[in-house]
Amino acid sequence: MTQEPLLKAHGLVKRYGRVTALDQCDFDLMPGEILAVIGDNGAGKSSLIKALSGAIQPDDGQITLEGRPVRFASPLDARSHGIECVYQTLAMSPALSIADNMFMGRELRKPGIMGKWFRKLDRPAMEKFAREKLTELGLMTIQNINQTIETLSGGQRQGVAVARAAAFGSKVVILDEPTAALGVKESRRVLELIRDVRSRGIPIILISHNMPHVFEVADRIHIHRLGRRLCVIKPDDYSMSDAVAFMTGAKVPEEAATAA
Amino acid sequence: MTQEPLLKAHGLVKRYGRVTALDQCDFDLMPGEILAVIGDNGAGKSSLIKALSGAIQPDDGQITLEGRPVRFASPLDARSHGIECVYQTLAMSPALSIADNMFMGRELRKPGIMGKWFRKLDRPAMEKFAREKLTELGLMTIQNINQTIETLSGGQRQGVAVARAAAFGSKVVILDEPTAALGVKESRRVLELIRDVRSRGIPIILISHNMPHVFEVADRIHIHRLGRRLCVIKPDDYSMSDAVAFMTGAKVPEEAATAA
Amino acid sequence: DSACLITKTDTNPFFVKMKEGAQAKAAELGIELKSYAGRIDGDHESQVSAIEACIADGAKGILITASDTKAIVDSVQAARDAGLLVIALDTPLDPIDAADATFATDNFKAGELIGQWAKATMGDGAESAKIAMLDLGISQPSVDVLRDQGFLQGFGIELGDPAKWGDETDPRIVGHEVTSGNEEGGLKAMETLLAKDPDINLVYTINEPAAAGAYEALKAVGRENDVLIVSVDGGCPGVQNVKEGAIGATSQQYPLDMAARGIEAVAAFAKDGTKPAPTEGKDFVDTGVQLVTDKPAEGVESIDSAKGGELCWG
Amino acid sequence: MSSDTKTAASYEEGLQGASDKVAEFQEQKTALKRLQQWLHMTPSAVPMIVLVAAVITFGLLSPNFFKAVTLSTILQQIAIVGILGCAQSLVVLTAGIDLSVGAIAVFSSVLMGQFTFRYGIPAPLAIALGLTAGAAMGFANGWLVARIKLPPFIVTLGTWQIILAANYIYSANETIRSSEIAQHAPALQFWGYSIQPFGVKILYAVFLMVALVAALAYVLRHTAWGRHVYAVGDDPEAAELAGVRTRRVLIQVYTLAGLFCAVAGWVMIGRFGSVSPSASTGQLGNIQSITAVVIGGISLFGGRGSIVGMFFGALIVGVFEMGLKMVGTDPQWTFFLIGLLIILAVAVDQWIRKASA
Amino acid sequence: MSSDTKTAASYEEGLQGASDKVAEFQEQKTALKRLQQWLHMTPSAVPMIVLVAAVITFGLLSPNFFKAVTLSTILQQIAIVGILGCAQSLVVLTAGIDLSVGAIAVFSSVLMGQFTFRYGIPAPLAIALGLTAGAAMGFANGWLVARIKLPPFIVTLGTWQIILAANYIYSANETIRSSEIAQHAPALQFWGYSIQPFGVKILYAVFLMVALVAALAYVLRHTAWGRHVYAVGDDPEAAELAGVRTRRVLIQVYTLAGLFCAVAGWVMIGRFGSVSPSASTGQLGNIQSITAVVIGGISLFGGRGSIVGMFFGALIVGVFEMGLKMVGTDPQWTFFLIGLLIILAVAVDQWIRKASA
Ligand SMILES: Nc1ncnc2c1ncn2[C@@H]1O[C@H](COP(=O)(O)OP(=O)(O)OP(=O)(O)O)[C@@H](O)[C@H]1O
Ligand SMILES: Nc1ncnc2c1ncn2[C@@H]1O[C@H](COP(=O)(O)OP(=O)(O)OP(=O)(O)O)[C@@H](O)[C@H]1O
Ligand SMILES: [Mg+2]
Ligand SMILES: [Mg+2]
Repeated sequence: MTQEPLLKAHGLVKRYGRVTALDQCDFDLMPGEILAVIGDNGAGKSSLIKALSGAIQPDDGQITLEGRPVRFASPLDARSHGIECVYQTLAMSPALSIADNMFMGRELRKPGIMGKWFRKLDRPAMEKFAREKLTELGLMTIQNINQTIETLSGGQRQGVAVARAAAFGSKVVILDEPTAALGVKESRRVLELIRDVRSRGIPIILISHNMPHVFEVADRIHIHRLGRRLCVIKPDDYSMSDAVAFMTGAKVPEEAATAA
Repeated sequence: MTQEPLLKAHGLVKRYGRVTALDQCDFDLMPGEILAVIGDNGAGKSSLIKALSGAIQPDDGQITLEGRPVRFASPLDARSHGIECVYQTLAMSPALSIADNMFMGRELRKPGIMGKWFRKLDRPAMEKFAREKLTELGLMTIQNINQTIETLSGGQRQGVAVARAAAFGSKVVILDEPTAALGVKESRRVLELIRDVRSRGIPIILISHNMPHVFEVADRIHIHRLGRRLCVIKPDDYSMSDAVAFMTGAKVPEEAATAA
Repeated sequence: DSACLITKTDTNPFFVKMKEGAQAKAAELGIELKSYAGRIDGDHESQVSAIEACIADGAKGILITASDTKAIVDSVQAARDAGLLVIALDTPLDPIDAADATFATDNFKAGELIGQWAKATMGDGAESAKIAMLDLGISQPSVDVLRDQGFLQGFGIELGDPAKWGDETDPRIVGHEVTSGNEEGGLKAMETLLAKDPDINLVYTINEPAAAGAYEALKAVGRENDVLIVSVDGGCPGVQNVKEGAIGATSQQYPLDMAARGIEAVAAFAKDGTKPAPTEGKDFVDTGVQLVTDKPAEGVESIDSAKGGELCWG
Repeated sequence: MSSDTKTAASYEEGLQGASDKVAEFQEQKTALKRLQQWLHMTPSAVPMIVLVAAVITFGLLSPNFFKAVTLSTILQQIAIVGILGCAQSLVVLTAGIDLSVGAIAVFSSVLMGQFTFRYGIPAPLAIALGLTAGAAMGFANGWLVARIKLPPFIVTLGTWQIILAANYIYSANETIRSSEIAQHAPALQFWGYSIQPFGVKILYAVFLMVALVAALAYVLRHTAWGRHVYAVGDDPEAAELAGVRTRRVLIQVYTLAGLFCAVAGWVMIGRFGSVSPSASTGQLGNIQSITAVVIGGISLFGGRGSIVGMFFGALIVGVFEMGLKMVGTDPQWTFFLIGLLIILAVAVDQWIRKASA
Repeated sequence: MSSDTKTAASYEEGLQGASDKVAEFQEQKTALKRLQQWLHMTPSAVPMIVLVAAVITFGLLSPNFFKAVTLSTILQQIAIVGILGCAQSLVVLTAGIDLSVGAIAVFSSVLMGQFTFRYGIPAPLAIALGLTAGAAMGFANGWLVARIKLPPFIVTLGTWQIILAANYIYSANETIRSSEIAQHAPALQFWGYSIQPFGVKILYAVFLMVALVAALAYVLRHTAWGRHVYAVGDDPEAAELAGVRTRRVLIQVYTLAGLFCAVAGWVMIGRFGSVSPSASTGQLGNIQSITAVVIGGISLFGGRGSIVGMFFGALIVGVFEMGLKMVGTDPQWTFFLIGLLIILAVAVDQWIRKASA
């Protein structure tokens, strides 16, 4: 392999009281690839990507972005480095509207004096953009763009979160189970969106329990088990059964795979 | 069809401000069957089962259980009629332990004076039971049965909720996307559990976006679209593509199916 | 015609009785009386709103016991400008001519009397007395300061700034504590000071409820008989406590009298515009203060508790 | 080896030609329903209705109530609570509570007065220093809440005591007289001046309060910062994950609240003429402002409500107090009835909201 | 037609022989880490540590502090706050707040006194009636919170004023004197009696407080009802969905809180000797009990914390107040320092918890 990883982690450790969520975990993301992360429930996948996106601070280990060591003190910090993340808990403000949530932290201001001096938000522009992005995802069942998040169905919320990350990610987009609550149609759109984002040259980390989806879109698959990386495989070299067997511990991968 | 439906609803209506979540919706559940409910995000599936389990009061329409009209004022009310439900939001108290959550509202008391007069909880018994149920589901990655819910991973939480409903449902068990956040292994266990429950003679309502799962376990499939029942099909009569086409509006079912 | 009575609070029995006196008189003279009060001691803002309400309501006169004698002056002026008669009750305003008339007791004098009495009663012991000072509140409203400083002056202790308590350096003072002027506060303050110095033998209290609380604390440690408690007010339960020996001496004031005379003045003003004239030689109408004790001391004029019981106010 | 990779998605063929239609439902069009919907969309209208009802009731009960003088008096009486309410609203929107608002106001006013009279600093500078001091006290609150992560209730309970005590100690309980201020430092009394259109006196302070409410309403609704305040109150973790600098927002909110309190302190000098360290706002300002905020429909759990609601909340309390005084109820009965009316006002609010849900 | 039904699950073959092993991680075993873990598991120990530190500090600063008398005085001074704190803890655990606790206590004590002396009802019956009245006031709070769904803060803000005003109106501000009670109705003063082991006086009231705390701790930890209280405070919607009768639990909690307040009222008579409608507890009881609750580590957002923590919280405040007064001189400075120490106590608590996370 000649290319350098874009985002790399080495020896990450994260403990929660007596539970160790990450246990000397390694991680590599190559430029322009779709990397799937799969593993049992509680294997530590979410903890891993939280560490990568600044949402938690690992107890130990290094993260390097484009070869330079980084420490993210907060999600905003990671975001300013171009890393955008959809968390499993979605990170939305329930009482605010869809547009407010999509632009949280990077609101658009009106042009001219109103925006510059009075810092007035450009609501029409924000709403238009939000509506477009949701339409791309096929979330047409949202009847009113000014609905508050708390009135959306579970799947609709997830759609909004995914649309947000895809629209703004510039270097890495991380999706933690983006299709968990989505319908067939909406899931398909998300997969298309993921391919779209990759075609813009941006690599994607996709956590999912849906093997067909994973094998369909992933370039490489990071298999997580008991808080650490078990191996990395290519979907063309292994079958879904193999992957499932590895992640549940039914089979042990050969050395070769681990190095992939 | 000779049998009478166990649980039946007719003309349910539920409005949220300007949004109509249920629009003259009908519903039938036969004794001993697994009925899947599928539909787009926001189609109103969750609203339907919330109405059936007393979590919301419909604005209009009737529900009959075993031929008798019922009105559920609260989830507890429905539960006392033997209807147990796993909500999409899971309904867990984050700061309480797994055992506390599983037995919420039906705690076990110590035998003898301590239990009778001092109403002391029988923690060991509750913990033992909780551990057994979780083990049945294969949720072995839970390291400590006294962990609070808030420290569990998303999938682990869902597993606890499913275990609770399956353990206690006596007449109807309703599962709203029980496998959304679950891994391959855990999902499989849930499907097995669903079959188990049915083999105890208890009918199940399963909401899911996972077509293979639905077609694997369901006896009948209720297709929900735009707040109402579009049709009910048998998995043997139609392919997954047909079902997907119906629920997304790509195809319109023939009259026959609607009557099924 | 209507008049307003604005008291400092309406939870202190002193003001409750003042209100009753005013009401009785008002009913007798056919005047409609509306009463207002601050919410806590020192609350002059509620008093300002009350004055504004009286003006808006077209009252003929206002009787006020000011919570902050300087701060209220502007509002009083506004009321006088609007043609109302304003009478300061109990507490003179600062300056005193800010009100049309003042019917007051001299709170400093009240404190001085019990101070003198305590000094005389203790005799030589006064030199080595250990004094607990149970004051009203940390915001130090003016009555609080006047009674406290009066007592210390009467006892012969050098004052620091007479507009403030707590800055005296005399070692005989064990400490100042605040009581909110009720039994609960008196008890707790006394307990605390006793913990600080168990040999306290003289207790000054801002009013009789605080004194009753202090007495309970002393009783609890078995010292109720060898500690002298002095107080101010002269309410009936207080006088009763003097009779029973719980309180050594108290300075009695006459709120009912003050209020009744205030109402009469407003009635007169409403009729023909006459304003009351001050007591001879003073710039206010002094309604008097008398020491009530059953152990009269040399050189301090006093009445006994039986007499005090006749004059007491509720 | 990848024989099974493509089959899984086969059923998705059904998606071809999927409809993108959005459900359409008939809308209710009766007048009552429309009113309900409007109320639902405009929650700050609810306190307004309670207010109008109260005004009418008192107007019927007391002949003097409907005079312009009475109404302008009410406005000037609530000016201070209204400004403190602005500070309190900001804090409550972030799911906090500020018990120190009144203490900051009183101490700031004392500082302005003492700076002028004790040290001879020119009044405008003394005012600026007082405002800065208020903001600094607010900043201390914010720092403790955001950085040390202490609960706002306990932080401001502590600073309330600290500031109040500092206020008494520093001022030596001395009141500065109105006449002195008028003579030497009239700038301190600026907000006590008034205009008298048609003979009705309206204090500058009233205009200031209205302007502050309007400005805050704009900021909260129409700027990114305002949205962040709501997001922080709604779900601080989500806000942090979504990229809001929650700690910075919190510190800003408390600092701004402190500044507003100091402004209220300045207004107090204008309104009462004098500078008094024992002003009861120090003790009661917090409860009064919280009452206004809650009656105005702002949720104490954060993230919901509007500043305009708070304004009506303050007005409601002002109207009740004045109305009851004019009807001539005894003070204890007034407290009793105000207690009752607080509950009633919120119950009515709740009832209207429920009806429209 | 169902050609695709079975293929989808084909990859699940991989599950055969899946391991059921649970991850095992090395545990930290240093003494410090163990202490941290223990603190993490036993949050009520944190206030205890603060308490011990405070006691030692004051002991060093003031020679009189370590006397048994002083310590027993502190205990008797916090008896009332401790009992009110029990009431407050219950309410706060359900994510509510009860501003009326002090008012209920004072009014109940006045009712007991007046029933006995005004109407000549025998003291034990009067006490029973007073306790019932307290419970009824609590019930009113609970009913408004649970049924009408009003925010607890506003409900109890209203009832606080109502009850306090009713208290003054009903009692006509009349105090019943200690000597009269001792003579005619000693039962009213029951909790003021004491035992004196080794010459140290301990009031019955202190035993009562400890017993109440212990009983509540048991109920909250070891009964279903206790778990429901936590669940309601944690997430009321989830609790309701999970089958807790949230409204019933809320009403019970407030009623019980009212009863506890009435008990505190009875204790007040014993402790103060007399019955006084203007006892400061009416005004300050709420803030004092909330302070104890919060310093004790109970979250104002509900569902987290323990009653034992509240007990230590009350003790901490008691020790600080007594200690400062014994060390310091001026009440204003004492007030200042107590404010500071409240913040410090909670900051230390927070710091220890963070270190152990
Ligand atoms: N805040 C926390 N406190 C304590 N333990 C935690 C916390 N967050 C996660 N854990 C524990 O860490 C482990 C890993 O959790 P994580 O959420 O990373 O799993 P995951 O692989 O994302 O699982 P899932 O697929 O179910 O989302 C789990 O055992 C979980 O119980
Ligand atoms: N509390 C609420 N207030 C307002 N609107 C609501 C509320 N709950 C649901 N809705 C709306 O009702 C519609 C149906 O929601 P529901 O949750 O029943 O959908 P669903 O079929 O379960 O979707 P999903 O598959 O995404 O869970 C949606 O448009 C949603 O926005
Ligand atoms: Mg996860
Ligand atoms: Mg749903």
